[in-house]
Amino acid sequence: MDENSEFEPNIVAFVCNWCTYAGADLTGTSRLKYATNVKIVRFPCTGRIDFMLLLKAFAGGADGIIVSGCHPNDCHYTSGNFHARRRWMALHNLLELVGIDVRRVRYSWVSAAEGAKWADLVNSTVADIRRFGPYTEYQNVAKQLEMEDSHE
Amino acid sequence: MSKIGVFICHCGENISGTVDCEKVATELSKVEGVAYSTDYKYMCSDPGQTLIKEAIKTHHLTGVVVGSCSPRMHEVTFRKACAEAGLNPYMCEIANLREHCSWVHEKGEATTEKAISLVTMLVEKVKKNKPLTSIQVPITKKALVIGGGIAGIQASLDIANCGHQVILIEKDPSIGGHMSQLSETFPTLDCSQCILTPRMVEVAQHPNITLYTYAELEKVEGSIGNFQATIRLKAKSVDPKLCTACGLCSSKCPQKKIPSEFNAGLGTRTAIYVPFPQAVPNKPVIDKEHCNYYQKGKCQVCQKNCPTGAIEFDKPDELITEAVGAIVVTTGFNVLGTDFFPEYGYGKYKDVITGLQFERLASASGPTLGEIRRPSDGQIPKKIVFIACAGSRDPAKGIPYCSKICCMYTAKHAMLYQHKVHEGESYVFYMDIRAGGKNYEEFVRRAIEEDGVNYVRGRVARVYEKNGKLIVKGVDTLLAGAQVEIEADMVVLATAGVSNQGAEQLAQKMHISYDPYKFFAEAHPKLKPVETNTAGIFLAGACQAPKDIPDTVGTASGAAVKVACLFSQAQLIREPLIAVVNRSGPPSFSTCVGCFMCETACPYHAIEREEIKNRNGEVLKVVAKVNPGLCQGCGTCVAFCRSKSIDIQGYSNEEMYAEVMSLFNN
Amino acid sequence: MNKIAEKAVALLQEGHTLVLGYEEGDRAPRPFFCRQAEEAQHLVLDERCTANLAVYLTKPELMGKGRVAVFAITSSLRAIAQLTAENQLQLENLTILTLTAEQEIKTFATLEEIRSYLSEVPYELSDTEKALDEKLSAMTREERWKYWINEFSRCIKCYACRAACPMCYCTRCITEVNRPQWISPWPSPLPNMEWQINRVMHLVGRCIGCGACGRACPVGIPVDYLSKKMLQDLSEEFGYVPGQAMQDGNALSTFKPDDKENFIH
Amino acid sequence: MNIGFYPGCSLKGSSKEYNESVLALGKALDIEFEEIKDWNCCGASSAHALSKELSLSLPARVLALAEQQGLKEIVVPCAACYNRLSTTQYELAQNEELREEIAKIIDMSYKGGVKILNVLQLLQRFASDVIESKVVKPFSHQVACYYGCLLVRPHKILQFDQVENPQIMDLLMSKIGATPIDWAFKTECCGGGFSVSRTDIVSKLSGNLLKDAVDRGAKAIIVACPMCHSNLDMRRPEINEYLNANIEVPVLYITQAIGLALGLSPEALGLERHFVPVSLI
Repeated sequence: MDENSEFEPNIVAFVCNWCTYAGADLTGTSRLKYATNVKIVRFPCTGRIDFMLLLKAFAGGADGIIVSGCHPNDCHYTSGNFHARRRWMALHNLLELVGIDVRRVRYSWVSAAEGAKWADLVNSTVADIRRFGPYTEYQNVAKQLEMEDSHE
Repeated sequence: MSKIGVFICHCGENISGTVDCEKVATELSKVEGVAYSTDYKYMCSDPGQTLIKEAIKTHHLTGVVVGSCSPRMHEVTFRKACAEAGLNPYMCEIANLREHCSWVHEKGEATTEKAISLVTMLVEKVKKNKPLTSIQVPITKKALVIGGGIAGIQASLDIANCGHQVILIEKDPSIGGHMSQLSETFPTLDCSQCILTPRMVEVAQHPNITLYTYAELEKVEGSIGNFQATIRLKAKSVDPKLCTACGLCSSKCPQKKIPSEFNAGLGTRTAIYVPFPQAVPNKPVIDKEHCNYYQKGKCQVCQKNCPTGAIEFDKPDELITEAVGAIVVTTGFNVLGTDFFPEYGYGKYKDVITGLQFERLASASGPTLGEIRRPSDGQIPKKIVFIACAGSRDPAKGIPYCSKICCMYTAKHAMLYQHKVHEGESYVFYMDIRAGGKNYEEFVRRAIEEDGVNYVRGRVARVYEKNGKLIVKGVDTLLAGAQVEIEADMVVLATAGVSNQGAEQLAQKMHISYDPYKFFAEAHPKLKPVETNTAGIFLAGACQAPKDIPDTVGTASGAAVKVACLFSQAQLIREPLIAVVNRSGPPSFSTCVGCFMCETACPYHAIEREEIKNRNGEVLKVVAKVNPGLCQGCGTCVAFCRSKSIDIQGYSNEEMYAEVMSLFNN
Repeated sequence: MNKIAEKAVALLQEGHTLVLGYEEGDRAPRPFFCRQAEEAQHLVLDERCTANLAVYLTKPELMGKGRVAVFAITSSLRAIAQLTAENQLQLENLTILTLTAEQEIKTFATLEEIRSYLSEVPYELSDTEKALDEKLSAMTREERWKYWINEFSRCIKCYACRAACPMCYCTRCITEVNRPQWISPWPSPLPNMEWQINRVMHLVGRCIGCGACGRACPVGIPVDYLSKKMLQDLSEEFGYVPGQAMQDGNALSTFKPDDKENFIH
Repeated sequence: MNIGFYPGCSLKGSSKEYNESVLALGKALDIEFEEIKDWNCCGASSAHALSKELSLSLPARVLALAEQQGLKEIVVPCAACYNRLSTTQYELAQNEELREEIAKIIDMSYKGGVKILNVLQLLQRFASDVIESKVVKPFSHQVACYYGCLLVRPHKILQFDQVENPQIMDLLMSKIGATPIDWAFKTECCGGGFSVSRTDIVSKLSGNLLKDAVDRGAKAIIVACPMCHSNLDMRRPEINEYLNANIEVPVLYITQAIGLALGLSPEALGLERHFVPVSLI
């Protein structure tokens, strides 16, 4: 067994109200089980999800992040997810450039009908992040700021 | 200072079965700003709601978090309860402890810990929430109906009879749609035109209905209550005010061999034409693609012969814009094209025809005046084969769905054939007989038992011509898969019903969704069958999926009621969850710098430009402004704005930040 | 008198209240606000001029109310084109001039003229930028992270990168937003990096690649590399060419239904 | 680049002339074939009726060998082999568990990277654009292009041509000067696997389609399947007895017809091996 097998990652999921949030509701009504590590934050649309919230989540101590919304062409607002996809493309590229561990950000499309997909997504993300271990690399740099804070 | 009330619902044992609800309530009472925290068996019940209301009053709560089922379930319930106790409803948030926690995790500490986190997140959010008031939008009480088939006719009449104005547009020169092409209708065998034409006339004469034929939707802007529809009135080349419908022009037109759309290609028409004798309006139009004048620059025979000088060549299309409050889409369906059945020889053999063509043969107003005659040589077919499911329920052909109407019309066709050709022999190849509907099964039985139609359960593999006969090779699965060969004189294919041409483009113009087969998607397949996901746009008839006439008329009336409900309100009350551009005092007036890059990010064209002027009327600054009637609250602009000058009510930057960061404070 | 100066005198006589250009500085030419005809003799314009004068054009307190002329180098022209597309400049109130490769003074009347002139001038990374790019691409992710955190640890949060950038014209920068406080105001590696990620994300589809941010950094962090690299990486995907601003929206406020999504599971 | 070649058993036995004509035509069109080393029978016509594992293992081994040999594409002239190999490819791609199971049975792993071509696809790729210019003796006859079952069905797996009315053979034949007839039996069954056990069924099925072809004026039947060829050619006496007729129309592989048009000798194309004499030359 590797040393991280007992590690319980802290994962936050940013999802849209219409597809993925409803999909996760369906996971519940279908009584499909998944890991407890993921907490869902509800947004009206993936288009609303600010990239800064991803950075703040990592700084706060998240080990992994799920971002998910409606499949292309299914957006409740017709194009919010298309805009979000572009934003993620740019962000993904930039995070890669500065050496942030982009494997810890999992983008997905989960529709309101894909309850099982949501459970799979959560479980596979939790398994992946367990394998990667805690994101101490980022958290240590964040702590530096807290220490400076306390010196104020 | 916030005073938040926390209410943890057991949901019977649905939540408390795996979550320690008491512990959640106790832990939450320790969170800063929580003034009251409790748990209860059924929070949504009357006593549960009373508990919340009492607590709001007793503890002067400034916010409420209910840990219960999904907000998609009871957010409205609890917000209403809060409002009744005097708390702004938007100061109430729901933590999803059931669908997102108790139902998906095993009983245990981790599950309870997660529940505590979920409630804490919402407590932190609600501390930042602001009271909001709902938005009132005026409603233009005029409806646009797109498509003048039976669905559009019915919807228009119903809305108009409720006392509201209706604009009905139809792309063809006449209203009537496919129903006007039908001979008799199942299961009563009453003549289609006899029951339809009075309705068509009623539409034309109704004081509340404005009818535009030969017109198509160009674009739609705006949103529920306040759409702006731009309509293209295609040039008819005939001034309807001068035209007396004498018919001289058509009789003189030298282009006489154009396949008639109305007769499904079995008859011909002229270039200046009225599609059928009962057309509404009964005024001709010139089909530019076939007109000698438009194509070759000379002819003008119609103009020379018109006694009233009604022909107006080279008049351009006209674009008009109408303000409407609701839209009903009734654009109907189509039948599959020719290249779909190489194995059945459709398009290759003249006597292999579609069901729609058979309707025209059987119709008294059709090319054979109601006699069943083969298109190839005009002979009366002695043996006729009907093939059901020609394309439908055939994933290999890309159409896995059932076209729904074919079983019934095929039975009707066979019956009509037997009534008209007494000594004739008819065969129907079928997969199953789907005759669900009032008096439908009885109708099919009548065809089989009284009229002697031979029903063969099996598929047809191939149709080919030999010695002047159409050889139909198929299988009879009730006879242990015996191969059957029938030498027929005519073959009728019950071709699959498919979405109408241009359905996809129309859907995109209106921002409504559609399925993989380009049929328009209803907001909910069962509970919202005539609504779309776009508020204020409704559906009816076969543009959603193939439908028979009773279903079509039913949905049309349903859509009409939805429109009437909307129009019965003085104003539209909308949730205030919309974006707002900040405003401040001089000299900046707003932190918006007016780059207007948000304009294209908005899917609803809700971003407007506002000029900020001084007392002398000089423009000091141009900043963005969100039209609250158009904004649907997706928040794409919020995440896009660099200076954070736009924020969205109910999901504001501060609220979301607090919600996310609460996860990491311990 | 050189022809730049002659032209400046003419412009002032025509009623311009300000001619924006360059004068000789200690090491290289520096920006020069020429308001009087007699100052015009100081004006120079050659390949040593690198400061992006477009940054001043969005500052009304510097521009005043009168008519302004600007001697623009290529990067300034790119910035002017982008700023115009973003409604920040009214070209009718500006006289824009440049010195062509043939050493002729060219005056632009419309945005289209600027765009067509710029379309002849290709944009690419400089050799030093390419070298840095190679160095970073050869690193593992962990090494890149260490490299950048080390770089950002030297940042003193002076925001010179922001002040020098012609595209950073917000009257309230996100760094000044405190509800919520997205970015901590004091210098520390993490908020320093967060600021740079914000800056670069805000420049996606807008950065014109002039490098003013990098030159302005007093501690020598190659911040310009980030925005230029993004410009290069995403230009093909988004169809953005510096100086050829899109007519409607920009790379992040528009989309294609078939944008790539190989990173989405 | 070399293209892999899987002859299969028929081409080494009863349909030697198909093998000869494919290779001869390949030479004339500069196609380099590389035979799969140590290939085995694909199991066609019987294995899939006996055991699913067997019917997948045999073709899977062939595919795995091809992959090991570094072949990206293989041509499989026999329609039955083409069908079995393609079916195996499809089934293995759908089901990971099955893939592992079969890998254990054959003790080889197949990653799925080999593209399978039938002879029509081969000709479409390498001959379609060039044959017109290479024709020296136009094959100016009315012909019935007969595809049979195995080349086109099931469409879901093979994804080849129009399933009910295939066209590719017709197109290729037109290019060498032939006139394909329009007929309804292109994809009817010839009786395939009953060739030995139930000649009465073969006579009926093959007879019906031969008669229709001749009635519509075909002077030759063109095939791309050894089974079809055997039935239409070898079983001619039984067919004629069933039809009570004397049908003498020859049956040619498409590779033979094209070979003739390109001026190859009848011997090189193995035409003398037919039961029904090829009198067209």
